[in-house]
Amino acid sequence: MTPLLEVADLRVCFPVRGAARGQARDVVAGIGYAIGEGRTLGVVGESGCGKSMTALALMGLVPPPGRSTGTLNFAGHDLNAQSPEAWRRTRGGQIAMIFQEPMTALNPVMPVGHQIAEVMVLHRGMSWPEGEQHAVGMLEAVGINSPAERARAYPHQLSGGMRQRAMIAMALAGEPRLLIADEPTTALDVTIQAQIVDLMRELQERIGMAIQFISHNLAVVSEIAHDIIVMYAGRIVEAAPAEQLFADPRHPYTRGLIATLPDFEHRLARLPVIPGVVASAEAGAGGCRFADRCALADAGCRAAEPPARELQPGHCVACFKAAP
Amino acid sequence: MTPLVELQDISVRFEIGAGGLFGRARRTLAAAERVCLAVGEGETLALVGESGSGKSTLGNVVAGLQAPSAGSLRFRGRLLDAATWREARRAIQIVFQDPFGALDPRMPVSEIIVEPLRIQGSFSAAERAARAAALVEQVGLPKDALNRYPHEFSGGQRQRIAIARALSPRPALIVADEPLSALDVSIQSQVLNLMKELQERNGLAYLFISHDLAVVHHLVDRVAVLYLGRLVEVATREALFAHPQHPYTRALLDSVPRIGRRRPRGRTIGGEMPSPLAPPPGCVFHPRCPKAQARCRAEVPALDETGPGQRAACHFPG
Amino acid sequence: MTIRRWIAAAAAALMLLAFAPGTQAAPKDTLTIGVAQFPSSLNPYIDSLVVRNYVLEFAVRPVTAFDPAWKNTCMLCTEVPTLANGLVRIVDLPGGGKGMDVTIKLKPDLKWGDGVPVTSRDLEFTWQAATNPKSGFSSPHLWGRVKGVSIVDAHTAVLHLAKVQNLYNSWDTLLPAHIEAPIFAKGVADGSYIKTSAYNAAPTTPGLWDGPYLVSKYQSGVEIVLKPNPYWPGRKPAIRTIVIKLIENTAALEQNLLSGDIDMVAGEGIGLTIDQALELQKKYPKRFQYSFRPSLTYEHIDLQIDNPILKDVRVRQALIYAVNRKLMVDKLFGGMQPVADTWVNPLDQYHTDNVMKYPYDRKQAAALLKAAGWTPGAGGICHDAKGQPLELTLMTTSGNRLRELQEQVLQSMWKQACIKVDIKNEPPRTLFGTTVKHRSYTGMVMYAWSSNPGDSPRQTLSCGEIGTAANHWTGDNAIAFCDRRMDADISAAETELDPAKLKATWVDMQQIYARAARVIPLFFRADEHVYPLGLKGYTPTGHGDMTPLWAENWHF
Amino acid sequence: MTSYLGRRVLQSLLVLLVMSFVIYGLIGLMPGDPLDIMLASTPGLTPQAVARLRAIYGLDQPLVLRYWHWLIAALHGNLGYSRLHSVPVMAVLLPALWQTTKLMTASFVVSVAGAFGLGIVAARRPGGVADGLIGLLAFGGMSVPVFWLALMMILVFAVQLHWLPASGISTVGEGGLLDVLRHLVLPVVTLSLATMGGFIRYVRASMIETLRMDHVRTARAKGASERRVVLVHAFRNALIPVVTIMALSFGTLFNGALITETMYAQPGMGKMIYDAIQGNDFNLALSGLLFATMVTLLSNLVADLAYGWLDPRIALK
Repeated sequence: MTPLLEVADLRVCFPVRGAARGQARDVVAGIGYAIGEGRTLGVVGESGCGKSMTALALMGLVPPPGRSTGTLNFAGHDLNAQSPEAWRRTRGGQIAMIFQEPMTALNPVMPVGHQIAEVMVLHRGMSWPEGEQHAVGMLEAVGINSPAERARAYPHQLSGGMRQRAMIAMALAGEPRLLIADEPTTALDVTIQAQIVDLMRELQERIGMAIQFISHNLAVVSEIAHDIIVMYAGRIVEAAPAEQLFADPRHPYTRGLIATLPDFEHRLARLPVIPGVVASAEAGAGGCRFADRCALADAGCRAAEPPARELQPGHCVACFKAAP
Repeated sequence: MTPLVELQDISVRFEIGAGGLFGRARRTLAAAERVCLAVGEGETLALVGESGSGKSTLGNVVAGLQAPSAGSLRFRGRLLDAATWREARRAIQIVFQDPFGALDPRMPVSEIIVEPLRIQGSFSAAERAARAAALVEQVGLPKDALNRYPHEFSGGQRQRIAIARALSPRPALIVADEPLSALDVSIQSQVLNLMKELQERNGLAYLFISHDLAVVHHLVDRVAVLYLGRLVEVATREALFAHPQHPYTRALLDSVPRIGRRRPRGRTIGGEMPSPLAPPPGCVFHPRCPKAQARCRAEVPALDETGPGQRAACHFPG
Repeated sequence: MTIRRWIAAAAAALMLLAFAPGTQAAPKDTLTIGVAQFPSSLNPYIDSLVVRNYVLEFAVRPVTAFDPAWKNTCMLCTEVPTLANGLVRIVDLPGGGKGMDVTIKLKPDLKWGDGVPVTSRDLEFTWQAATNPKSGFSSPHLWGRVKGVSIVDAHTAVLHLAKVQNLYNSWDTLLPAHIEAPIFAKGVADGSYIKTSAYNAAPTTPGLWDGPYLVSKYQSGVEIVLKPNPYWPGRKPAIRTIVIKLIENTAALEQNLLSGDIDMVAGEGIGLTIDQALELQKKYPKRFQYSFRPSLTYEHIDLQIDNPILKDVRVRQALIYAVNRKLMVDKLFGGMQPVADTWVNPLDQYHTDNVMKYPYDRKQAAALLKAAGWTPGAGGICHDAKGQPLELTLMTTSGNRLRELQEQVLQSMWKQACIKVDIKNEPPRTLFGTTVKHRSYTGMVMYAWSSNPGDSPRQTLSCGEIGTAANHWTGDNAIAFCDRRMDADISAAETELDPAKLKATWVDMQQIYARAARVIPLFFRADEHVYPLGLKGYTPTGHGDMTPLWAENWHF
Repeated sequence: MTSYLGRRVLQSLLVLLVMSFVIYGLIGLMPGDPLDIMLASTPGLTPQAVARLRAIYGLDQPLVLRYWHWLIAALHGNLGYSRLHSVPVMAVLLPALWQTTKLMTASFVVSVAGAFGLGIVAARRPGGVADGLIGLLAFGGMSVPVFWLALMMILVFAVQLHWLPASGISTVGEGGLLDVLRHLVLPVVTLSLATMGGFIRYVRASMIETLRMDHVRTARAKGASERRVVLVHAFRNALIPVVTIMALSFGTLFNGALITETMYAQPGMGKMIYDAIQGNDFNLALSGLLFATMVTLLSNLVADLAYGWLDPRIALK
């Protein structure tokens, strides 16, 4: 069975300011992954690792002057090869996206219901009144009380949790086959975060869409993802089914990330740390981008970029030091 | 033993909608309501709660950045007033969440760090320079950091600068208002370790404001849980994490995502914190409380001892 | 794209407006005259601004006026009254002393614009109104001399003068009694007449006007339209419509002239400035007719007698010797404005050349200064024995480009003569409202005034006209000139009937004036007329009775 | 909302009252009194005549008393008599107001429309060719003196091309709508160009900022067309800060068209007030300034109302 989305050699690069023509900085440096129909892929990484840019590339929204190359095989055709008009039809329809900060991601001067209706007008051929009517139903479906009243409300009149629910309703309004959620719970309190994660799981079970769930928080991702990829400085360093990743992380970075998280069960005097600072995309040119922070790194790691190796079925690691 | 800082019946209220010449009706927002709390010498106390629960407001009160509307504040047993604050101000420093906004971009690090000393005025330039150099080393910044400017540093390093600045007047207490939440995961643990190390070396007390219970569990001695400006539970770390007495504390703990332990579905509390402009009557938590009964809607629960080192404001604790 | 469509539509609309039938093909029986000022009232007596007089001259006529040859002639009367023709008689007054009776014979076919004849009743009413202290008029003008009026018949009246005086044959415009008398009667008591006068309230009332034109449209601050008066008995005006249009900015005024929006610019100091007109003539010599006629407007510098430096006549004379006025006039005004020796214009019948003149002579200036104790010192500035520098302030109206130019020329000339001059200008309202009036200038102040031919210099040079706090600063003698002999001459100039003696008096006054050197005479301004090529019958006068008084002669 | 409006109107009236006193006092402090200019042109007045005239014009009373009389009369709808135009103030004020309203409204609409069009085009690609050209135009419009601009317009369109009349409000003997419009073109274009520059920069800056906002990205992510993103999602948000500036500048435009009005011989408020002050026409200057203040207050109110209407986050209470 072919997966719903298959990304191959995705590269997002930005021209370097003041540098010679043609010189560019890879924010996403040739990554590949796949998401199966109805599956949830967790994308984990720290700031600047390229996880958000990957999402924008999937939406065809890489901000200029950035460029995205590679193949984005979605439901049988390459998104990157399609016309701007086809891109427009894909966005919000086949692929929808929700963002980290629902306050700013919603149009502050438009009633929420109207914003949801817009998706249905754009993608489902509804008239505005029909759309507005359906929007109420959508709000109800994402667990908002008195949805008719909320549909007329402006974003600032809703609480943070409600806004993110509305955002989800808006994303689902186009009946997408893939939902990209970029740090959807980061701005929320833990109690609300739990509610939203529950909601997304529930909706996925009901509707069957695939989700690409992006977060810096491994713990949150662990609650929802079937498969996980870990990104560092524009590359995928490890990819595995969720249970396997947590049970047996192989990349030093993944291991470090898990180890540095404080744990309720075992309280340590000192947390293990990953030394150094988060690398930018151009770090360690030519070699492993994590080498500078890695305890295992040797000359070989700095000389060549480690290729991804499948150590076990479905478990790929890009590290010379990871034993098979 | 007298506590280092003691809050007695502290309330902070804001007047909303103050009009001008032809003003309109005012409304009162209670950011903190009759909070009693103490931080001991060298102790780490966490303030936790959802956003809007009043944790930062209380932190500001302790740091002297916000005058309480009612109640009193004691420092080493002495009532703090305008005169006594002068001394206490040196002893209580604050570190903010956003290491980007908190540092003056036009000042070199050497000046930023010793700014509290300069304001105090009792140190010579040479003394200040020596102190700056020592602090930079203590917080694990490279030596050459002194002559550089904040924008040249990463987020984690900036938070180290902010911590160094807080340390410069040798405080007894540092109010740390979400010091980690703007940092990358891998950097959080570095800063967390640093804070612990500094505490051991300098005998510091921390008032640690956070929404991250995992971090709180790692760092602190005692935890105070706030909901809608009210203290709902205060307990030692062991007691709180082992057997939370207030349903809100329990809900918070249940909501924390953990690796390797799928959170049981439906164990989260529903709803959201109501507006502090219109707090519910009785126990403010009752609209979201799974245990709520008629009494909770009518009667404000007192913060009573429920076990050794543990107090909870709930009619039906446990 | 929508935006582009909008831009295209806007451009199309603009084009449409641009090529819509315009007014280029205006028939030549319309004359649009641009002016840079606007009258605030058309009532002939409420105040007397040049531009008001200019407009009025199309529509109302004075009884007598000076013609372009500066000769007093009849406008409304049949014959200029003189002693010789018997229309003026010297009479004994009841209380002793001599008075004069002046008989005015109005032309019998004169009519107001509504067909009502102009009669001696109008004359009587005009005198009554003008001399009534409650009228609100700024001055009774020429009627102030009259103590009584006797009506002989409908067109003949005798004016009784309480004094013997030589200017008995100059008489002003008449007010229409049939329109203004009732309004006057109603409003005079509470001083509201100046507000209710038909000239203000309804200026297009035909009956107000007895000239060849009447006001057919009056839009304050915009324009005045004049149409021929159907009852005008004289020559029928060839130009059917005259528009007087206000364009305050003189640069814009010039552009309007070039674009054809206006046909000509009023020449009597209310249109272009002289340098603009000269420039225009240089650039477009064949496009318009030009005339630069020296006028009665006397540009001069008053000297502050209370300043210890200027108290010394030698210093004052040295100041005049030190400036090359001829050169200044040549450079700035193309030599069109004649250098003045006194306030009396060379075209005036009483003008004399036999006065003390101060031709440009730097040596003479230096000698006079030395005699007065001023010797050249540091920085090329003269100092007195105590080391005080010879430093004076020169003031004029700020914002007047020409005067500011004059100031700079004068300043540099004086500097060469070791006199330091500081320029300090004030806006007209401050300068005239306070500084000149209260004589609060410390050194020198440059401005201009004008008078009618034969007017005695009483206002500007007699002891009685010095403004003081006691008389609320009403005098116009801004240099505080007080000379017994001058005062005697002034009285004689007003009363002497013998032409030879009168002339001698005038010569004496001019000689005293020049000798005293209390004022630096600069030049007489020239009226700068720019008018259309085909316009004929247009004759600049140079005095206060301006070209429009003969507007019925204008034709293409 | 009604109570808000009522309160604002009450506030405005109070401001007007205070302003009237301040303006009256300031005019009273100016050198020279209202008669001086008249007297300067009428030599040979006796002290008695001056005193008489002062009494007729009411200038013999103290300033505060004069103000009181004026206020009472003004409250009865009588703004007094214009000395400069020799008619009641209203008879001068209303035509000037009408003229100014015509000119201001037309140029305001043109400059606002132009600024939105050009500002948005420029903001679409900051740093692009269109942005550069539009920036140049905006900068030019702001830095070129209006006086010079007006003169150049006359020179080109009236003197050289003979397309449009150089001045005035209508041709004598015509005065049809087309004629009036023709006379409006140059002043409107001049004034529009002068004000548009600033507007363009505001619109551009606001639009660039809005286009960077998260919700614009959301709109794109929804699959809205670029046109819809710009004109529906970004536009209204970009409008919020701009509309205040524009509404406020309408007030200043109203008073500040003096140069344009003078250059094109348009008898509007700016010129009327200027002449009145220069000519010591107390009543007219005062009334004119008060009207101008009123327009400013009104545009302030409109700005706030527009703000509240555009931005649902602002509650007008």
